[in-house]
Amino acid sequence: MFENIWLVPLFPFLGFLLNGLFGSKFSEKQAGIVGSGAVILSFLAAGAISYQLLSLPEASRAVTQTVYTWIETGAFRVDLSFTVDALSAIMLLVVSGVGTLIHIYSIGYMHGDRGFARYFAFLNLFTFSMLILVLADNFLLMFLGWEGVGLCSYLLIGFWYEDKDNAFAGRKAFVVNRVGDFGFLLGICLIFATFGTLDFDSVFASASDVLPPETATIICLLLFVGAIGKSAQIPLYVWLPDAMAGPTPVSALIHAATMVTAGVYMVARCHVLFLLSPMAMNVVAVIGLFTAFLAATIALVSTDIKKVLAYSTISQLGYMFLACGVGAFGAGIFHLYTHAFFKSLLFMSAGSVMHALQNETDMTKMGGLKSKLPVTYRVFLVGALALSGVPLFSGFFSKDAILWKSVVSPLGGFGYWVIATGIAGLTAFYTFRLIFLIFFGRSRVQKEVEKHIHESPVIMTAPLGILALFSLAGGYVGMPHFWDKFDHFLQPVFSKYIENNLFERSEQLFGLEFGFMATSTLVVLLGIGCAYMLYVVRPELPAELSQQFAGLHRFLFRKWYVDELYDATVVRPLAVVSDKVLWRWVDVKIIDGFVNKVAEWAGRLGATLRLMETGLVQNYALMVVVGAVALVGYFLLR
Amino acid sequence: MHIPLLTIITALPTVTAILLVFLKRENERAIKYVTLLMSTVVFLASLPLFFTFQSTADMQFTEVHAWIPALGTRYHVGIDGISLFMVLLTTFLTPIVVLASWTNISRNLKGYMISLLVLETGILGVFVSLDLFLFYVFWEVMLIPMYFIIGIWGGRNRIYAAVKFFIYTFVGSLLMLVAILVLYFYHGGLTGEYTFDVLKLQETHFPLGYQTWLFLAFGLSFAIKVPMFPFHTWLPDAHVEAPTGGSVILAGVLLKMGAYGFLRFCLPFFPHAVEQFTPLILTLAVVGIIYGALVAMVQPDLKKLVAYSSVSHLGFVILGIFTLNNQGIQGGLIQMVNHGLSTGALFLLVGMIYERRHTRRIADFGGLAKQVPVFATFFMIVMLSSIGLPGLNGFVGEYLIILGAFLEQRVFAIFAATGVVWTAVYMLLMYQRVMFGKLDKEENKKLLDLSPREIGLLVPIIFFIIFIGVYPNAFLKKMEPSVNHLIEVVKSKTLASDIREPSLIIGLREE
Amino acid sequence: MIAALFFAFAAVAVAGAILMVVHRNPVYSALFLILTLFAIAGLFVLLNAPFIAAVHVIVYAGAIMVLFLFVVLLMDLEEERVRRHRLKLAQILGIVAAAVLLVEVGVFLKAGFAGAATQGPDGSQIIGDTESIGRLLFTEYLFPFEIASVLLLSGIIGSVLLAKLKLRS
Amino acid sequence: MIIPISYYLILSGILFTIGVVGVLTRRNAIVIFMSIELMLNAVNLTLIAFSKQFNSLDGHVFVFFVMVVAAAEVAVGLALIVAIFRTKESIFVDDFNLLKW
Repeated sequence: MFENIWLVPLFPFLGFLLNGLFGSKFSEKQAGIVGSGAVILSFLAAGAISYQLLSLPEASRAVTQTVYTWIETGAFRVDLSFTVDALSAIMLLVVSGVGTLIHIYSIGYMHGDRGFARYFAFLNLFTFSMLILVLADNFLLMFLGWEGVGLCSYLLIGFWYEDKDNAFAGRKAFVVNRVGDFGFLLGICLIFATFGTLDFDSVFASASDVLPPETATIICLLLFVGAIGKSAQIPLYVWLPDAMAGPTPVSALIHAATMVTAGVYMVARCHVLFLLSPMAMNVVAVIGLFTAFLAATIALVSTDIKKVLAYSTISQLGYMFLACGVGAFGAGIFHLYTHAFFKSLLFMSAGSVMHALQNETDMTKMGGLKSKLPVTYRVFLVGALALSGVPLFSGFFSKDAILWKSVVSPLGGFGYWVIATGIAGLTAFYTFRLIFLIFFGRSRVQKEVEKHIHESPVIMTAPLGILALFSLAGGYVGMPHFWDKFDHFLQPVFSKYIENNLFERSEQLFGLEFGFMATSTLVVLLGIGCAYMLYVVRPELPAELSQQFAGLHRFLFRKWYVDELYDATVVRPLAVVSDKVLWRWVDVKIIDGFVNKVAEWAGRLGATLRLMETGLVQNYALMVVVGAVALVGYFLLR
Repeated sequence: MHIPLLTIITALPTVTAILLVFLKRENERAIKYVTLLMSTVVFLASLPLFFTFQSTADMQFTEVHAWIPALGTRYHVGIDGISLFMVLLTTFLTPIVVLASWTNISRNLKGYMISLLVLETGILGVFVSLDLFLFYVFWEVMLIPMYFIIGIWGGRNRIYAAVKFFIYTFVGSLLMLVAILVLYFYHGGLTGEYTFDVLKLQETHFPLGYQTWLFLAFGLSFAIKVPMFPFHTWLPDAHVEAPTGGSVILAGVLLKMGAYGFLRFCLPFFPHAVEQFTPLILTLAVVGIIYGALVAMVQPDLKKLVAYSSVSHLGFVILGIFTLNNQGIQGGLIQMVNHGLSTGALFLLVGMIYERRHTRRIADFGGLAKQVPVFATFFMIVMLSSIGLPGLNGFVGEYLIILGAFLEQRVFAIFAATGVVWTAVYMLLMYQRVMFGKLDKEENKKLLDLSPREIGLLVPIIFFIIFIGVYPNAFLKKMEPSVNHLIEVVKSKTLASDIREPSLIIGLREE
Repeated sequence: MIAALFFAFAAVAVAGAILMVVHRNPVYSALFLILTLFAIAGLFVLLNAPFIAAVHVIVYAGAIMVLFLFVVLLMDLEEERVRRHRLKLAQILGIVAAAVLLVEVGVFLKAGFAGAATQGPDGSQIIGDTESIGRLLFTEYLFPFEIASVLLLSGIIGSVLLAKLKLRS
Repeated sequence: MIIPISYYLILSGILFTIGVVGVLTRRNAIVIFMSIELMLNAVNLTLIAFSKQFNSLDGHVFVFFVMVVAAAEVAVGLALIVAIFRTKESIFVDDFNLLKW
């Protein structure tokens, strides 16, 4: 199967071509089958490859396949080649697996939409790009996938392009991502300038020998700029909440489970470089932590169901970066893996709620839906418990792994743990705020909408059920000490090129770990309790509180005024400078003005000289004579 | 038997033009079909150039005939990896332009087609000439039909634009003529052989003082043609006023002549001057990249926007060329082809919408994606190519250029790399305002989607946009030996320290 | 003797020329010009060019100037009035320029002849009589001679055509 | 006494200058024309003088041709003047500025 790695991305690409070229002639059913079928085939291929990978000895679990040489000129050579190791295998399975479920769910969700085939074409193109990103064996090919997913994100956010806001959100996502890509691109250049190659294997193998620490820091920071853009970290996170304008399955697939985690994947992939630069690691950890905090605070007050989930995603991505930043790449990937399940579950159940309420996203217009949407309620609850990190759900294990490693790592510290645990409390609070506002209390649904409330069809609930199962049980592969399969599986990847003994000590501290775990669990339960108090027991209290702390509330509600800040400092000045200064002044007035002035003066000179042409023959004769005089004079005086 | 392929493809358009003279002006159908047929034949005739081109640095398909022996000028043509793709791009775009002018030339179609064909000869001649005199002749020949195309078939302000275009270019080319003569006499005085042959002149070492001035004279001419900031202001006017076909040829091929001139003449002739001026030119290139993009961002007119985007893209080309390393120049060459394809296609698309709607103001559109989805799709692909999305052609060129610059001068690479952001900003903004949103203007609700003819002329371009993005090596491999040879020549001449004294030349003294 | 003749002819030529230019009546101008032409013919004789002198008198004084007089009389012109266009400045400038030109030529000549002999090379002074010039014209200069006849022919045709032209007023 | 050639040349220069003055100052086209003839004659004088100086007959032939041209020129020129006079009723050159711009 290893010589057929290329099949994995090929299937979605074929699906894209079919739906893209002939979609207008397909019925919904055909388009849906083509779209979903392509991803299922891809999932099966990925499964087969991963299974085969397991059969190899641990040390040699990395296979590379080169398809052809993409760009080659001079010393620069980039192949179109794929590599599968434990890390990419996990990513492959997550992408194609969750992707499959979301494709199937979409058949129900997008039913009746005008652009049904277009939707599936884009979704397939996304899957293709994401698989390329994950499979890439060099930085440039990864960048191809990286940009490809960005494009699909743009296309899908603006899928309902007739609404201006959607189109704007799509553009914002693309442009902000491009800012990140700017860094990524330069990082790639610097890597080539340093190593003379872009192949992962060659770069990582020689990194610890040839890479000076300062260069390592610069490379890592540049790469991390790319990750910041893609994974919506401070200061480039602003696009993700707006990206919720896209169809909900898109939010689940792209903006929760897969694309936004590409940054984490990239940092994990480049762990060799990052480990060589403690400073870059610190930057990653601090930015991750701060982002997690900021996003969680905003999620506390937002009333839009999808926005809350979006901020929660940003916050969870922050956790993942925190893990990477303290050197616990395995934990980061583990959280990525569990997060993919429970967050896409949450998004899609939110989609199910919206589906029932005619695309209402405002939580103030929901409530009491528990009995009307029983299946959705249950799976939502599972997702919420997993997200909050309630013990025995998948999120618990991954979050706990991060919390624990952030305190024991030499790169981490107790401060990290405190803040991260606090954020866990906030997470629990806003997650259950969601649950209580949507499913509990009395109904605030508008009358005419209320009549049509109905549970979603099986084609939507079935994927939800499967995801719920994984959210519930998916974490057990990473149970610390008892059944630590996940970390074990990834271990060869993270110790292949560089010795990573940051956590040797922590293996012995079982008791301490349990203590920290218990504490964080208490904090989580406290958060849930608060939410219960505020939104079930005394539902009038939140309004009072928000009035009491009006300034703080507004500050959070307006998302720390970051959008406004960018608008005032970057967007607007740029537009004004470009328009008023560069174009109308420099271009038109100065440069072109100069050109036209030259032409004008030439014209004036001509008009003046024209006066010499009197038409009188004697004047011409006089000029001849004067000319002769001058000529003779010149030769005389020379 | 030796077939004079280059002469055939260069002369055939003009022969066709002469043929057209004998057709009745009213017989537009015949005129169109003859032009289309013959320009396609020229393209097909140029394909063997690609397939039988050997990947070496030598000039190939050369032909040498005596022309004016007394002056030492010869009819010497030939191509290497640098000019090969310029020739192909020209022959490829011309039939497309003919097809694009199928319905939108309302008066004197015959004259238009004749101008177009003569223009093709002029451009091809510029790219294949290996004799400076011949080169200069073609350089001027191409100016005249372009002047007519803008001045006769252009928009409202066409005379101003045409004259501006002509004078701008002419100022540059006169300086170049003087420089050519200096080269000629210097070389003649040095070796006793008075010749305009590029390959022979290339062997000569010029003293530094000369190089500076000659470089400036050549460089100004090419900089205007490219156009480099701040010599670009003729471009928006010319583009806005020119008919669609004119814009496509102008953007697609004509602008490349400047960059080509830098590669073919400035670099190998005046390496010391190049060394001396590189910081300045790189700065101008980067300024052009950013400036062009920012100004494009605020343009209310689609064609102007694309015109300014050309300034930005060609900044990349110049940046690549003056990195003087393999990746940079290769990237620059590929980017020249890319720009020809993507900007050419953008002008075609703008022309199509203009033909339907008779406006190019962005504000007059909105929500078109719903009404004309096929158009929107093509527009999207072309736009993405222009943005430099990996997997499409634009990325290959841009990335190689940035990489090349990064290996030489990091600062320039960093500023140039911001171009990826700016391009996305203005292109997406334009796309959003034209295609997305509500379809709220009555006139736009009656728009027809692309006709089979229009799709047919876009598909070949799209094919190459994707092909170059996915498998650029097919092109890069053909260019590489010539590029390496060029770099070698420049480097070896720069290292050679014996710059001969300038006293050998008559009538021209050092400052 | 020759010197006296030279100065006499020269004086007459210059005086005639000046009077021709300044006289208001074109008839007088023409007559003074004829006088000048005769004086020049005399100079030609002094310069060993009897043939040219004769042709000069016949063609210029005889034919050309008669033509002039005919035209002047034909038109019956009044004398020049005050100029309609203010060309005083141009006139003065013209005179000044002409004077400067004369001075320049003088200086030029002086410089040119400063070291040169005032006399031609020794040996027999050739005489431009009818025979020698005729020989030259019909041998070495045969082709230009024939062309000259074509020129005269075209001159005749041209003037006849102009004279017969129906002009719109 | 033998007259030096320079005397002839100076005389020729004087006559030529007078002719120039005539061309530049008079307004009657016929008189201008006559002045031109004077200039031609001045040149003829030079040619003959040089001919003597260099002991060659070529100058004589040249003068002969100048006369031929002058004759033709006068014929056509006068015809033109007459034609102009017939249309414009004037032969004063400052009445004609058809060449203006």
